[in-house]
Amino acid sequence: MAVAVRREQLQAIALNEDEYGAIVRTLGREPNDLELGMFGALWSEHCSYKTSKSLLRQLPTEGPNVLQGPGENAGAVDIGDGLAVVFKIESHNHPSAIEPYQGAATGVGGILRDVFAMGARPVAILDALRFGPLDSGRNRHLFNGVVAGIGGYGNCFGCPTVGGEVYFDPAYSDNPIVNAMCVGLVSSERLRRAKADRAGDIVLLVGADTGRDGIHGATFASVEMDDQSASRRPAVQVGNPFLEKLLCEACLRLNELDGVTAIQDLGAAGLTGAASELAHRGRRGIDLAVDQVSRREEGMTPYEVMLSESQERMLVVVRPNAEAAAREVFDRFELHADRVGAITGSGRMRVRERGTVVADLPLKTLVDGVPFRSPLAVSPDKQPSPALPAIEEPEDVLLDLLARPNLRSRRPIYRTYDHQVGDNTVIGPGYDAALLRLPGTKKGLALTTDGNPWYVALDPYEGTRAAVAEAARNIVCTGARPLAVTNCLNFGNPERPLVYGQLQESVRGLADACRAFGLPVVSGNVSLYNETSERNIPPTPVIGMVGLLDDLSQRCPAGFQADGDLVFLLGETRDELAGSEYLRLLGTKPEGRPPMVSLEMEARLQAALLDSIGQGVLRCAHDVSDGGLLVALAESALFGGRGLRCPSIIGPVGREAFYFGESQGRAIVSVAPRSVPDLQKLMARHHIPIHAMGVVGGDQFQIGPDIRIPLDALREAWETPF
Amino acid sequence: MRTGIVVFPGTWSDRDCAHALLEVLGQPARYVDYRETRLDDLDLVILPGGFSYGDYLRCGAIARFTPVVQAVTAFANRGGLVLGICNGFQILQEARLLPGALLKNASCEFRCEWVNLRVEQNDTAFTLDCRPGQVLRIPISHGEGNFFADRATLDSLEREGRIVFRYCTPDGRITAGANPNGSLANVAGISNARGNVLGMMPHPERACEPLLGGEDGLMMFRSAIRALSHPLPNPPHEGEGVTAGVA
Amino acid sequence: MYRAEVFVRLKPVVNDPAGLTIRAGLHALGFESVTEVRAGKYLVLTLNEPDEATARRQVEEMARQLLANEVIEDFRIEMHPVQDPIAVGGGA
Amino acid sequence: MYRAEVFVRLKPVVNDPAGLTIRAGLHALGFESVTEVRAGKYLVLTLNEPDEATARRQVEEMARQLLANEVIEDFRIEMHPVQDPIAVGGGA
Ligand SMILES: Nc1ncnc2c1ncn2[C@@H]1O[C@H](COP(=O)(O)OP(=O)(O)O)[C@@H](O)[C@H]1O
Ligand SMILES: [Mg+2]
Repeated sequence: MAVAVRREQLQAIALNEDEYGAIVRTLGREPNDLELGMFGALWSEHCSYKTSKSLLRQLPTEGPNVLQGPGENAGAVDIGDGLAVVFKIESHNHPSAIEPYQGAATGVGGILRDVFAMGARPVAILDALRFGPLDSGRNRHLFNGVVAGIGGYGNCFGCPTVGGEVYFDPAYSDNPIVNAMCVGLVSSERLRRAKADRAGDIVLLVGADTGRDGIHGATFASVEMDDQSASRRPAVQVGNPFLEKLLCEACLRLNELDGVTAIQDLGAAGLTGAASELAHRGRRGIDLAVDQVSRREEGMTPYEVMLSESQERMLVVVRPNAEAAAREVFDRFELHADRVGAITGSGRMRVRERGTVVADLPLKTLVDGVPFRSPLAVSPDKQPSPALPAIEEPEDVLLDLLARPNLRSRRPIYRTYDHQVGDNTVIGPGYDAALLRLPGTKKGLALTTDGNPWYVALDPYEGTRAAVAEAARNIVCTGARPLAVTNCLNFGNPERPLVYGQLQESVRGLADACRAFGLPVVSGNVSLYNETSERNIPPTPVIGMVGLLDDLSQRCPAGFQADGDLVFLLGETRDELAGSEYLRLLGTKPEGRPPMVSLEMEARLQAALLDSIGQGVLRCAHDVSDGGLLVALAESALFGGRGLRCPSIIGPVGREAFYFGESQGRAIVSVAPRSVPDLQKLMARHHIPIHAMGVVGGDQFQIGPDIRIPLDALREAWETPF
Repeated sequence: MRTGIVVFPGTWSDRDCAHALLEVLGQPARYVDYRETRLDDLDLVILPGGFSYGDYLRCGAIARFTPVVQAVTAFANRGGLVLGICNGFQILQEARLLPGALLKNASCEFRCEWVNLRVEQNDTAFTLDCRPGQVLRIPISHGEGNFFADRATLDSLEREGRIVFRYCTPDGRITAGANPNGSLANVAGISNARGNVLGMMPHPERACEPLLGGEDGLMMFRSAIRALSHPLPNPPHEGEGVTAGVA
Repeated sequence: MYRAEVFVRLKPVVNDPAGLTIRAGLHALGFESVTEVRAGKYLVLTLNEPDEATARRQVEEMARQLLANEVIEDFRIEMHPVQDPIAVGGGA
Repeated sequence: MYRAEVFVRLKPVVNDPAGLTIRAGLHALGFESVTEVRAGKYLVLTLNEPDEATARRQVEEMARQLLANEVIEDFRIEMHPVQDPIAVGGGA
């Protein structure tokens, strides 16, 4: 068959002719339609990382505590007491753009499965979201649907959603970003890998029946959306969190059994992806009997069954003598399990339908054989900072800022998420990082996601470093030590040199920052082709970070705690306004250099914070980020329900930059009067600039002569509904 | 106090209840599978929160027909203590052990937040240790907790003093603003006539440790422990559940 | 084989948050003429049962026992003879 | 004044977790004859609109824009002339 004849087919599965050539060469023959479909799925950007893999090699992935780095369903880090924390973040942008509720819901479902496939019980979900402005009906529909979908799935499943972030910018209109992170716990020696390394093992498919769902969802997530996508229905699936809950409990029980070799969730590329990765990780082969798969609909072809992305399905690989025990577990949870195949020594994936072989492919080629793409890259040029309009009435600016969709309270969102189930939520959503109790210990787990999109848009390298720095700062403000990183790289169409340049720079920044902080990247996800009718999203890396607090009794809140406490600004303020919410409020063009991160300075600030929290010097700590100094001070006042009195505070820079600039490496802290000398000593030792702000107390928020706002008015602005 | 914590497919606060009883209160407790039919080793049976059977069709509608609910009905009619929390409350209503129904929240949104409850009756097994009018801080977490009953039923609940908790302001006032879900008369929890069966939307098992934000929930479990040492009076008249049961 | 359509609706005395929210949404979209919306359930069952009367009696039983909650809901049933299931041949 | 009944159901190819779970519940109750259950929405609207054709056109618009999610659902509409609202005591 000539390549030409297949052009349409290739287009449908988003493979190019070189890739087709490579397939024919390694097979020594033309693949049949099923085989080609399988290649299409596994060689898709989504599954193969063909465009990003070479860049991702720069990331530091090792560390003394790393139990599992990238390459498994999720990463895992040792946290002592025989426990491992397992976590990963993943995108579901494209499905959410088509059907926001189900798109977001099944995104949560997918990341939960990644975590319990590792044998870990999911203990937290975080969601990082980006939308266009809500004054457009379409954007509001997406926003409402996505938030409802995340809650709908997580709440029913019974895993608390304890954090995340939401940003709004016109550049995300029609192409929302929906990233979900899941964190789980497992005893280290029970940590499981999806590696089928024993020939003769039996392969069971458990959970939902297979329907014609999301066929080529993997490729779908890898091609830009045209206006027809909205009618490409197979990509939309209806999730079943109830079934997922039963699957999870069953998998956790299986994880206790001997003779269970591997557990693997079915995600992108469905049965083809799960089966081939399982077997290839174990350097074995796999035989599948496609006719043994229970179907939701009649008349499904092997192609449809092998490529269906029906949700809530898992592959379980067991020794023959363990099948009965496994089936007991499934029966207990009223789960249906089909015996669909066996692990072989062949190194190939053989698919049979009623005995006849319908596909026969070498796993190495299928899983690892895709030729990497390295498109042209032009690195984004850096513009000069914009001329500054004169400051308006600072009081009005502050109130306007607090009411901005990007800064106002997220409570209307997170109160629709169960953030408490599990009885471990010590600090829930609404502050800096969330803090969970580690059951049975006095330790705490700090969790956050961060990624200011405007900094990255102005300078992908600096912006991505800033995202890592802010995530770490959020963790540190609770008193916890940053442990490890997961990340989701949401970018446009990499075939456009500018976009690929952004990706290159962003990954370089991610690698540099993680190295500087000694933070291994243990998992992640890349979502490219976030492009809608020619418009690309801004580069949007999202950093998920996990930290450890050795003693929860030492945790540090973000709100003012007691009247009379003294408030200080730690860190250095520079003359940086580009990329700030303040400039967006004034409507100036987004240009200039974003706040620069000195990783060395940032590390010193964080060490200083950890020291002072560890020594019980601080009453509260809150990182200074979006909105700048005054917004951070106002937030701590609102968190604590206490006013603040500052004599006129004059910084090393102009008033605008001092009040509203977003220089990195800063935090505000409050201390009891008697602790001031200790704080000063500590900051001196770490060479951290310290700047007195004022005194906690009263029902006013007062900054010198410029600002005098009743706390209630401040709260009213901050609690503007979405 | 020997407690049984019922686990339906889709239940999730079973583990939180076990944590509160075993670790915080140091009381014996075991899980009860929804297929079990013998509860005679137990003093208290908890129907915990969650999404039994995904809450598909109606919250609690399918769980109500499981074998364990028949057993719970008999257990309640024998005077055993039964506490239905959130989804458990919905199941008790579907099983007609408690009157009324729980509709979608007036906001049509799920709500997870701390609320204030005014104790209206301290003669139930679960409120003995409370002062009448005392305000408890306990979280809610539900999308369908909007209490409804027809006039006659609501009147009899009021008359018989079976409205046990109402949503209120921190200082104990019953206002619309303090009502998180649109419940009639701010009803957050009710009991049967005999006072041994209580259904409530809020989650006391989430309010048992200062570390997690409060421990008012302990009052309810401590009350139950005390109730068991002073058995409740016999029903003044036939209360719900005595004849009602599973079809 | 019979197809049963079961229409479940809230009793008139029961207030209907979903209905109110939908009405508000419709007004926001400019459909002022809508004075009232009531939200109910529409269940479609396929029964493998040759006799219509029997099938209907069964469905009425199902509705009374499970599909509707008489405390707050009414139901109505329509029966139609059919050949095929809905999810083409599938178990639904 | 018109009453519009809008019947919203998942497209046949779409997975219906609610329907599957309800079917399992019915089987547990002994209703073995049920081979399939599909769960949908039943919306009853009251329109203050004299002309039936106009009313129907409006309801079709509403269904397309809000009542049904055409990515995964189909809908059907029935119109009836009526005198009074449904809810007693301002339920809706
Ligand atoms: N989509 C969301 N889901 C849950 N929690 C959220 C979400 N968006 C924001 N939050 C929470 O609101 C708080 C403020 O968010 P954000 O301003 O991004 O924090 P920060 O600036 O400290 O990173 C954080 O605790 C965050 O976890
Ligand atoms: Mg912060």
